[in-house]
Amino acid sequence: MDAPGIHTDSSVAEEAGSRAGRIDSTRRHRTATPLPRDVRPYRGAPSAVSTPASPTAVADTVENAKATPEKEQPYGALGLKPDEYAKIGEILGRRPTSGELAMYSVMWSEHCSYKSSKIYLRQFGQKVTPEMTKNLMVGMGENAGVVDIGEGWAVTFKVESHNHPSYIEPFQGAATGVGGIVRDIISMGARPVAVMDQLRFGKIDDPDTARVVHGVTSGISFYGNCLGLPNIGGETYFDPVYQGNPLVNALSVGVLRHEDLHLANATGAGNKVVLFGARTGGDGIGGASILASDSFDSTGPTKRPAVQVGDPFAEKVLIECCLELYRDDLVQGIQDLGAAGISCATSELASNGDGGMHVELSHVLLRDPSLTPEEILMSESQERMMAIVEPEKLDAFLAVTAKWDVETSVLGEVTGTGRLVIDWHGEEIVNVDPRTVAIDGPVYERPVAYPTWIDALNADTASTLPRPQTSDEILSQFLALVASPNLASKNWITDQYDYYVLGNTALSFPDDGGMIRVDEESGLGFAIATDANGRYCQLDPSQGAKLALAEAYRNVAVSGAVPAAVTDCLNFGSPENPEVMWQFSQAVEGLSDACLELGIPVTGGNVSFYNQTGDTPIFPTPVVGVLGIIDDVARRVPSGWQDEGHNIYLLGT
Amino acid sequence: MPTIVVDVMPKAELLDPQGKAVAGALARLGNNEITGVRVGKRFELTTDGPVDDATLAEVRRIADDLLSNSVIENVVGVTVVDGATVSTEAGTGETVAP
Amino acid sequence: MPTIVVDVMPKAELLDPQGKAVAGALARLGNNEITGVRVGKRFELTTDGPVDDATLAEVRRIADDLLSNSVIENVVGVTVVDGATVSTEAGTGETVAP
Amino acid sequence: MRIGVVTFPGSLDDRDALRAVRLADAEPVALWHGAHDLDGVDAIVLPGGFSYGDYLRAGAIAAHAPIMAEVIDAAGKGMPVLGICNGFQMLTEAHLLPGGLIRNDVGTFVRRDQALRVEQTDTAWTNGFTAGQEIVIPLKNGEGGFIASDDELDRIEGEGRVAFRYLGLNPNGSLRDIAGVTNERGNVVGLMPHPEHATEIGFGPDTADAMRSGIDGLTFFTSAIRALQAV
Ligand SMILES: Nc1ncnc2c1ncn2[C@@H]1O[C@H](COP(=O)(O)OP(=O)(O)O)[C@@H](O)[C@H]1O
Repeated sequence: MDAPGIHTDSSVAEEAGSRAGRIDSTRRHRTATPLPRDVRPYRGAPSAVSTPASPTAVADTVENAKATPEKEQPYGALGLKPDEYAKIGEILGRRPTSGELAMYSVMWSEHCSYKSSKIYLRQFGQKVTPEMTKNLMVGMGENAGVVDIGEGWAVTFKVESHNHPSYIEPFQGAATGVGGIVRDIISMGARPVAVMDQLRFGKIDDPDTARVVHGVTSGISFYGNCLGLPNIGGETYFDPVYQGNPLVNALSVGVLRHEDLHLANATGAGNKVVLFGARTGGDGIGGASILASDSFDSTGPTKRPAVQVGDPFAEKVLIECCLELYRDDLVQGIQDLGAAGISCATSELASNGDGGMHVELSHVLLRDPSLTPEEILMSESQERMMAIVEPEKLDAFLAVTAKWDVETSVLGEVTGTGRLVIDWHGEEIVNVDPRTVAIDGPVYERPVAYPTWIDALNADTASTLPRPQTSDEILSQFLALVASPNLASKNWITDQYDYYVLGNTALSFPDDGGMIRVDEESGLGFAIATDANGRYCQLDPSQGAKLALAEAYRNVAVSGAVPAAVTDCLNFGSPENPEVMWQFSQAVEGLSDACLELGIPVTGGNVSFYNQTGDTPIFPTPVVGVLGIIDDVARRVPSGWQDEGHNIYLLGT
Repeated sequence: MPTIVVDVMPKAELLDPQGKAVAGALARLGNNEITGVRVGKRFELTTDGPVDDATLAEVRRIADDLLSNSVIENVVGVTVVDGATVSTEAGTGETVAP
Repeated sequence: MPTIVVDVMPKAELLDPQGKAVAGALARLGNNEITGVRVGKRFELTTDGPVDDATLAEVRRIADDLLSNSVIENVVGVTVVDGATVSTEAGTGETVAP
Repeated sequence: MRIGVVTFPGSLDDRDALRAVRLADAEPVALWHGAHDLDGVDAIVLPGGFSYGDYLRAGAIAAHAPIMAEVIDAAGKGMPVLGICNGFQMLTEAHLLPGGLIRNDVGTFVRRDQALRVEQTDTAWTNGFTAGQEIVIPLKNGEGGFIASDDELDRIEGEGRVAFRYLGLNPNGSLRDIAGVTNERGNVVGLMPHPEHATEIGFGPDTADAMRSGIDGLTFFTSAIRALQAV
């Protein structure tokens, strides 16, 4: 993909709304399934030989699609526009099978295809100088950018949103947000070494805020602490504009030796396609099941959960397992499974490679044996990875996953055909050019309109406000400020986060940025800070984005590190609202200009659209993270006063 | 003193990491008869007075609103146990509910 | 497919901060009928085959050795639930155990 | 002197414990939970983390790991064994140490720099401290509430088996402010706070002198070396 990074929110309101109906054409009807259904035994020893999924579902094969061109397909319910559906038919020269339709619909969704943001995001790649990119080992477009920090070390980092799931089920939503971003980092070949979280909630005294705040913070605490990743900073703001749409962004940083770099591509015909990690369940199918709750009764088809439950233990084991696979050089290409699950992993791996891929979907190990092939393709079950493995290394690969009790199944192989072919019990249900799924999706130039209200908003300045006249008034204003939730101490959150684990944390809260030692001998390390002020951006999205970058840059610089690279998470309202699209275009232009001016490149990030309550969009909230390099963390500069007798200087204007 | 027992289980269609961990441990310990494990919560609520229909209705409300999270859990039982203590070993073959 | 339910509760004489927290929340929500709350665990174990006495003996052993820690907890029930499903709401007044 | 650190699936502070052993000038030896021997080590650390996710009870599933049979056996023969946080939980689950650990009374995970009083210096892991010495080491746990029956508490107090007590603030509701205990013989010690995170200047708890400069935890490891040398 040429947009930065990969997936946006795994549940986006637009998709959720319209994709509620799932692929009914192939769903076999079941009577109410007895409880508990999740009885697939978890056996300590993983099997290379997969447990075949139930073969009773009648698949919509390619043959069948050719034979029944007139068949009506629920593309609208899957979020595809009529012209997008027509385009798929054109690409394939026939109607898509239901499995193909599932894949195109998730991969062409806003959150996977960046169809509304792509034309703007290009600026991040264009407004660069050779000097800016000389230390970039991997730039935009991969799972995360990779920066050479010297001494043979590299750092990879990225911030991503999990906003909508965190509103529906705050604890699990936030927890799986951390899990998702950490898998992006692992898939680059890196050891994750830190996380951060950027949070925005509604009014602090709204009755629903406590549910969201405590759920989100304990979810982050639970998942991050259990993974053993120090949390080294973040942001917490309260504003009524986020009431029905809190922002939960999570950032992760990983470190690797240069030679350990791994990319998401499937090359070399005959190499094996291997799925490992948690079993596949019916979780968050296409991110759409949230609004499918009307079918959640015991007489209808099997329930499909609206939320995903995270298993940080499974992910911790997956991290160690992956690092051992890298160490022993057993992986040729690797991709994490996030939004769009197997659809995304197979089509991206195949498109980034040099050939094609042939997969037998019934080899996927299932948590819920009643899943249909389309559901397996769309499932967003957490804690899974897909690797490309040379056949002669397969046994060694399986030995490592067995050591870590990680279940593994071989799904198929890389081919030289240039096609992504997926079978279901031997019958071909998908046969596509993977690039048409993963790369050449639709691109929109959405209408843009200058918000008419913005001039009045800007004209309404603080200069018109009354000034305090008496000392009592000054005192009460001071007290009001001190008591305001946005200025008050955030210890009640950060005290739940472990920053000691791994033993390399040189700075963390309440410092302006976090800092991690990378090399225990030399003291080489990195600093990182993130910032965004939605209120500034509401007044002027371009200036606001620049200010966010400038603040994060300063926070890194004052720690003693040299700013080197940028990641961002662009949280906005609906792209179908021309005023929001204007805000977005302004913010990206401002941010990319400011990056050029400061001389640091954007290496990756994430776009989250459709953040709004009813028709009211959130403030434009481009969270900007800056990463800096420091030769020796012993020379860090903390934010607090260190010793008596030091002089205090105020710099700047 | 009557005790009201409220049983809450994770929804069947969701991943239950706790159950998975216990099932894995059982397998490693050599048991291969148990094929699935799910772990939920058991609340024992005690009242001073007698338990009537109003009390039970109130407990059902509490079970739904406070003791369980309807997004990920089901209340699978609200039961009155006479006597102050629940036996340390229940008889086999008893059916909790119809 | 039979389900074996194992119930584990914190020992009565020991601290149960979770129960205390729930009781506190109930009081704050205006309920003053519930005077005590204790929070334990409910395990649902499924087997492929039929449950006989040997299975139950084995489950009791598992319950004592792994599912509970005898220093701080008691196994308060090992029950076979016939049929595959536990009702989503148990009848009132049903007694789990003598 | 070879000190082993056991890694279980879900162990998190194992690498930190290995580093601490090295900083104390002993030879760190990584051990694997599935192993059936102890690789000839002289002492053992069960590190912090969330073994098996702590999904059943903290430390419960790890306490049944193959290597634990060896650890229990060696502990019985007097080998120094230190359980830190999750390791402490495993030692109580394995009944090598008394009491149990339950969810913090505050309901949340707690991370803080914690003041402790060393109550018992006659153990393999505390002989380098002076009786009543006050130390600061990081604490970070969700299930750190130490509980036992009143009789049991009286008994272990009477036998001098309370090794550490929380000072100032009791972070998790532990009965009688107990932060760590020892077995009768003094070779097996467990505590919730993390000594391995107070062994390197720049990465430990804050002290009055400078940020992140506390290294009180180092004495745990040097104590073990001393205990082993004395044998
Ligand atoms: N959600 C959070 N997660 C982690 N750290 C946070 C979070 N919110 C705030 N922090 C940290 O707390 C400290 C104080 O935050 P804040 O009050 O916003 O101060 P500042 O305005 O200096 O950023 C900072 O170090 C910040 O990184």
